Amino acid sequence: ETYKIGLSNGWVGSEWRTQMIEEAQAAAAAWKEKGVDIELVIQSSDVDVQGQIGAVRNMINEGVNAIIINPNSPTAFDPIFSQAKEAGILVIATDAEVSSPDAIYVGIDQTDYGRKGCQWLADTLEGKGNVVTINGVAGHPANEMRASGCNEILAKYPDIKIVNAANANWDQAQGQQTMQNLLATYPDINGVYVQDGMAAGAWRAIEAAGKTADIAATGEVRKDFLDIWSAGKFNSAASVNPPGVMASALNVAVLELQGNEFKDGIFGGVYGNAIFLDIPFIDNSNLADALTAAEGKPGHWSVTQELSADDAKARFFK
Amino acid sequence: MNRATLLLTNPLVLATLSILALLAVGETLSPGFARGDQIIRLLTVSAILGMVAAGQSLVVIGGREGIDLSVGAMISLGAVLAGNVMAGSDGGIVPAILVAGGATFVVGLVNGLGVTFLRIPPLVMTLGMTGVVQGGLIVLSRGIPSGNAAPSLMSFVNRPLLLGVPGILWLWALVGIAMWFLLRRTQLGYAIYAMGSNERAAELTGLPVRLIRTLLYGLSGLMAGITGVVVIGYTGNSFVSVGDQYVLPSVIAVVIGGISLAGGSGNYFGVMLGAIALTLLQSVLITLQMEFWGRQLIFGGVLLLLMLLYGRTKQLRV
Amino acid sequence: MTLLRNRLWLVTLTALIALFVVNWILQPNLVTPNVLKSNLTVFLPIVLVAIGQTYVVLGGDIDLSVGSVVALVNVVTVSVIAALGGGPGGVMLGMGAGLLTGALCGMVNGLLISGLRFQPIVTTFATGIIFGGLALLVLPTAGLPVPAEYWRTYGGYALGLPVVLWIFIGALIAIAIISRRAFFKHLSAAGGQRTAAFQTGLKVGQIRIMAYVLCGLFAAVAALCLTGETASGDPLMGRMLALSSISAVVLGGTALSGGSGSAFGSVLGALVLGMIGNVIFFAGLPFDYQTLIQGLITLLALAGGVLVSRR
Amino acid sequence: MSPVLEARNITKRFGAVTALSDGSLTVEPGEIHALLGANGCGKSTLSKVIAGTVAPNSGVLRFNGSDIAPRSPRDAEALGIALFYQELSLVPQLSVADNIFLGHERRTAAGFIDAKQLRHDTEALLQRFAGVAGDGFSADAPVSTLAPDQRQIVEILKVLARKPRLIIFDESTAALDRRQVEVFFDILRSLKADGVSSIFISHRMDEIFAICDRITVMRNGVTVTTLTTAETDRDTVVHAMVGELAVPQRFARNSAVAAEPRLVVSQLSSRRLDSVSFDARPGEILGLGGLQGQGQSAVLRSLFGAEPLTDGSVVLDGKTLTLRKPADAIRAGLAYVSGDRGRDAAFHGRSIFENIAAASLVKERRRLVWPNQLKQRFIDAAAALNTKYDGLDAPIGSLSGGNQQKIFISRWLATNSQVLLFDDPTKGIDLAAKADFFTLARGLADQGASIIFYASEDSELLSLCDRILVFNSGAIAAELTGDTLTAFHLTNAAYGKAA
Ligand SMILES: Nc1ncnc2c1ncn2[C@@H]1O[C@H](COP(=O)(O)OP(=O)(O)OP(=O)(O)O)[C@@H](O)[C@H]1O
Ligand SMILES: Nc1ncnc2c1ncn2[C@@H]1O[C@H](COP(=O)(O)OP(=O)(O)OP(=O)(O)O)[C@@H](O)[C@H]1O
Ligand SMILES: [Mg+2]
Ligand SMILES: [Mg+2]
Repeated sequence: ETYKIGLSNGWVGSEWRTQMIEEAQAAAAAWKEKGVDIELVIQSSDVDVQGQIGAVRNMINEGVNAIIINPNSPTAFDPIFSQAKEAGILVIATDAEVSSPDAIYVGIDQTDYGRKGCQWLADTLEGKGNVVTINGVAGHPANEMRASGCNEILAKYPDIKIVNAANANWDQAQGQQTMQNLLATYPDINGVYVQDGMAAGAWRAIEAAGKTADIAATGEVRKDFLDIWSAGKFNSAASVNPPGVMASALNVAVLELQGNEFKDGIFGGVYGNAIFLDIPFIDNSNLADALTAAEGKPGHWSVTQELSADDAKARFFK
Repeated sequence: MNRATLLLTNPLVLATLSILALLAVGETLSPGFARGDQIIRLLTVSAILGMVAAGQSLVVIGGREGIDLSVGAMISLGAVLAGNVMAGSDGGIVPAILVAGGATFVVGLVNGLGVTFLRIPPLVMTLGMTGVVQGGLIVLSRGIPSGNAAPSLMSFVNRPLLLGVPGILWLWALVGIAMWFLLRRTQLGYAIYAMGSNERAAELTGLPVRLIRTLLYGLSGLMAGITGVVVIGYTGNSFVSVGDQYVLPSVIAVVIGGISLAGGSGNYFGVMLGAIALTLLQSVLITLQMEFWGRQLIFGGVLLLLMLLYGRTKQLRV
Repeated sequence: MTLLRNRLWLVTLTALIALFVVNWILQPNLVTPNVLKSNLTVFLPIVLVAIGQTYVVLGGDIDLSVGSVVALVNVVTVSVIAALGGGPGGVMLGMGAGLLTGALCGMVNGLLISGLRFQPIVTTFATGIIFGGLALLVLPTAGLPVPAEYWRTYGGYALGLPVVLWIFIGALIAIAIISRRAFFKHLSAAGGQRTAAFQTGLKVGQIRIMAYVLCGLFAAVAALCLTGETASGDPLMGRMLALSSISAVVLGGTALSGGSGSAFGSVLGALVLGMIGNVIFFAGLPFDYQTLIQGLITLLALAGGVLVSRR
Repeated sequence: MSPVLEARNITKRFGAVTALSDGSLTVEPGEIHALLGANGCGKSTLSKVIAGTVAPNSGVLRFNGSDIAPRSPRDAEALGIALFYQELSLVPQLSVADNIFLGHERRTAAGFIDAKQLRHDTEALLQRFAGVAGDGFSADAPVSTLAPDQRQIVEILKVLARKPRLIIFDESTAALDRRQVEVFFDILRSLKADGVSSIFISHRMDEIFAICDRITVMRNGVTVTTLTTAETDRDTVVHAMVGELAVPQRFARNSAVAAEPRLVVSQLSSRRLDSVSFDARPGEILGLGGLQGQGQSAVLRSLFGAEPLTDGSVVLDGKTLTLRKPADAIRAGLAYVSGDRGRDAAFHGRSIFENIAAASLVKERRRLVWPNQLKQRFIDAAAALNTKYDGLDAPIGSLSGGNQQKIFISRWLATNSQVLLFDDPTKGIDLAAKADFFTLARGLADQGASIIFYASEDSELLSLCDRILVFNSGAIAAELTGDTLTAFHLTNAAYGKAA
């Protein structure tokens, strides 16, 4: 068997994306042992939405069997995905859900990602205190979903007060600067909800202000941060958005291309086309395990998790 | 024009007034905003911006529509290289500075050669270079552990060194003095103003204009590289887009500082004030309780107001 | 050589043809109607934005806000269409509202820069932030699909030719008309030697404002095309358009200092930029080298274009 | 008959500089009216006020009997007033035709530019200067490719194309040669015949007496007098212009020119030069003459390393010089002063100190600058030329044109250079400033400097030089010394092959 699969990644600003593609490449190579040849067509560069649509068009013109995309917009791909479907191409989005009925989503539930982080925060604060949130890029769907998941949880606790919600664009330095300003403005912060790379920056600011003991804040899962977290004995926890999601999506794609049929009723999500993967969660109880897994890895390596072909088959296919 | 209006149209006075006004607004909105330690943290952030803006100033003063849009990519390059070279050890700081500064100096020189010898408009040359450096970074940072800041570098940037003031601020003060000396007490400084004011006349007084202009872009690269080292000291580790957020602010700080984008005028002290004013503005906005879009409107609006105060071009009818 | 001086776009055209041939070799099915149409659909927005940017640059100014204008027009259009229930009338009104928004954004830029004499780079950076903020106000997160007829029409055919081709042809006609109006000369004069244009009695202020309005309008048309391509609203759309449109303008032989150049050249420049992306894609480069190679080719093209125009 | 134009008590301040404190002018219909005065006395400013380019602070303008207040050049043009701008109002990127009809394009019914008509009208206008305009002068040529005199001609035609009732020609002959001036004068006369009034501004006294009906003289922003040409003479006019100052007319030649040449130039060749050889001695003022653009400036610039040479050698004090860039020449002891100060010399917006310092820093290889070590030297250099300025820290723009030029000469005096290359340095500067310059040049020569001096005005060459090389088509056509140093010989040699 031979399949040509297009991988489209529209942003290269982080090592997470690199790891995502590398893991997908590894997953494709692993299929060889099962006698399946996979030729990957990779587009990975900083593009805007229409640039990424262009890449998808090129993949369609190239005649791929499936396209796996980390999309730059949830809604903008509807027309092009419908064209892909007309051409008989399987489209799977990962990392961010898409509205197209002609594609499916394989990845984590970003709303749940937010819920998990804030549930931990609420539990840690025992349901009361002043909380600030530092979010990613305003208007970005994943960010909005995470924020809404978090808010949904926090709203259940009347004694938790969200004193400020800022945006730091998923940028570590901006996260640090924002946290600094928030600390200066609100001397009595008890908890912080912050995600991804911004969390490392925020924690740096908390450390600089000498408040590591007083504040509970979510963190992130790159090895660098895990080390500091452990060394500084932070009161932290983090949902994991594993870079392996694309590899998982690739496994699902191959199974589908091989003619397997999806189980009934597995689709859900905002647009009803999503199958969700588990979200690993790291807190002080399993931090040591995560550190063991990260041993020997580079600093930017992120805790990951991949749904193997066999597991995927068992979970999602008839 | 009487003395009072003359004083009020002086960029230095205006920038100082803006700073005081922003501090007052910040203090009113959130008591404690203008506290000593908070001001020092704000100055730390300003210092980072101020250092890139130093190189930017030189390029702008040198005229011929001088502008360096590649400083962001070069900061990232400097940060990634420095992180890898020092790899978390104090002994690596000096080599890190040399490697980061050296590499970005060379990239800057290439910008300069393109601008002077190939006569490519600076906006275009440095924009194109941004793409190349970013691409290079993606190649470079793959697989190589993206390094860590050395502890002393981090404490130099984040902790008090002398008289309760962090080393970074002393460094910035030093940069300020060095810039004054360069511009007001060296032949090179006189030449920069001369060629910014009238390139042809500068050539006819024997100044090696092309050489100097090439050097200016090199210096801008050097400052960006050193800023990259400082940034990694600030954030602890580096990633490929860490410098992006400094590009346009560095240009704006230059303009707020009273340097005409037409070249041949202005000085670095104004730019230092401009960097502080801009950082303050961003901080005040973060402490404002409002939606992201509202902050954007205010930020844009204040920039326009600053333009109204002293960014205006000459009237045609005099 | 004088031929080249007045027809700088010939050089760009040569580059375009070369890239096309390389693309063709790498992608044998390139010259089929569907693939060509598909490529034109991808390139059209940047082509349109670059045309508008040309007029601003010719007048000696620059517009860094076009990307945000595109986003704002897009969200205004989809919001109006949605508010009016998505009927054909609603679509028309939505598009009208979009065009009006684009023109207004251009007008604001023009009034600030020409009327109040603000510095163009920083000013359009600031208005870009403001327009982007407004886009987020109108539509906080991506969504709000447009009726299927909208994007089906955009992606479909009319009178035997793809609609995108008609739009492209319309744009070429528009620039041909503009380039033969006195306005075009006056704009070149205002950009080439502003005092001279003023002393000659030209209404320099109005001319520059007009250029910004044109730029806003072309950005709006680009946004309507993008809306047809993406079938929905996205407040973060178009963030790279400002810088790439400037690259396209320069590639097309228009001087950034103002006064000389042509919108037709920018069309070619935009196509060159798009073809570079295609060639990178089909060359099958390792993914981590894609950005670097694209950056290098773009820089070389920019440098080469400028160099040839200097000879 | 009531006057066409009456300007009364016009005042204009530019920041701290008062350019006009009482500018007045009355022009009769069909008159050619000269406006005369030293550099910086406010002629151009008054012209621009009349043409709507500059907003006056106070004063009254009457045109054809009614009060006017043009708020833009557009307004003035609508009234029938046009101005030939001293610094020209052309757009280099546009063609000759586009420039001439800019803002007045003929349109087709559909509103497009009527390219055919435009070309036709342009060619009709160009016809007037046929034969004297030089090569490459066509309707399609971009103005950026034109020589300075050709640009002035375009500006003249542009003004004419507007068909005004009153034209102000602000130094419209500054770059024109004799034949071109003749054509221009013919145009002036035919305008006069059509009842069009002209205001003619020039620093060339001969031209004024040749063509003007009346002369208004300004001094320091004030109109001092209006004279009828037929009833006055040169001396009266000069006295009105300069006030009490006496103007020396002839400069004694140096009898003590050394025998040994200091500078030996052989076989200089380049794109614009054809095997030029000569030498220059200490104490000598060597003139370069001939029609404009025959290679005089090219020689000076080449000697200064500012223009590439294809062949030839330059020996100074026995040493062969390598002149790849101006710095080489400067360090060898050469200095170069251009008449086109705005383009070639001024660091606009910078202080007088910085404007003077640049050359000294290069010559002395001063890496570090301590202003106090240099100030006295600069003050002395400026004083040698009677420069009027407020202090070394004042911006260069606060000075009038003539005083600026003195600063740019001081720039080189401060370097103590021994070979001075003057490239039409008195272009557009007034008589008093010229006199200061001549006295200085002679003084420097007497102290042993070698001066090579190109002037577009023959009278200046004849009154100052010890020897004149006459250029034609990039080569030396004749050398005038002793008895042959006369206007007759100079003109003869200049026109030798050309006419
Ligand atoms: N819509 C179009 N379709 C085809 N060719 C076009 C179109 N618009 C412009 N052109 C051609 O592109 C070239 C560049 O246009 P532009 O008008 O800017 O150049 P130009 O130098 O002014 O040419 P011209 O002398 O023909 O007016 C011209 O030759 C023009 O005919
Ligand atoms: N735009 C300006 N800004 C400041 N000062 C100016 C400006 N224009 C003219 N001046 C000053 O006003 C005075 C009069 O200048 P003007 O150009 O009218 O003199 P002019 O008589 O035309 O001299 P010239 O014979 O050198 O052309 C000068 O001192 C000049 O420096
Ligand atoms: Mg044309
Ligand atoms: Mg004048």
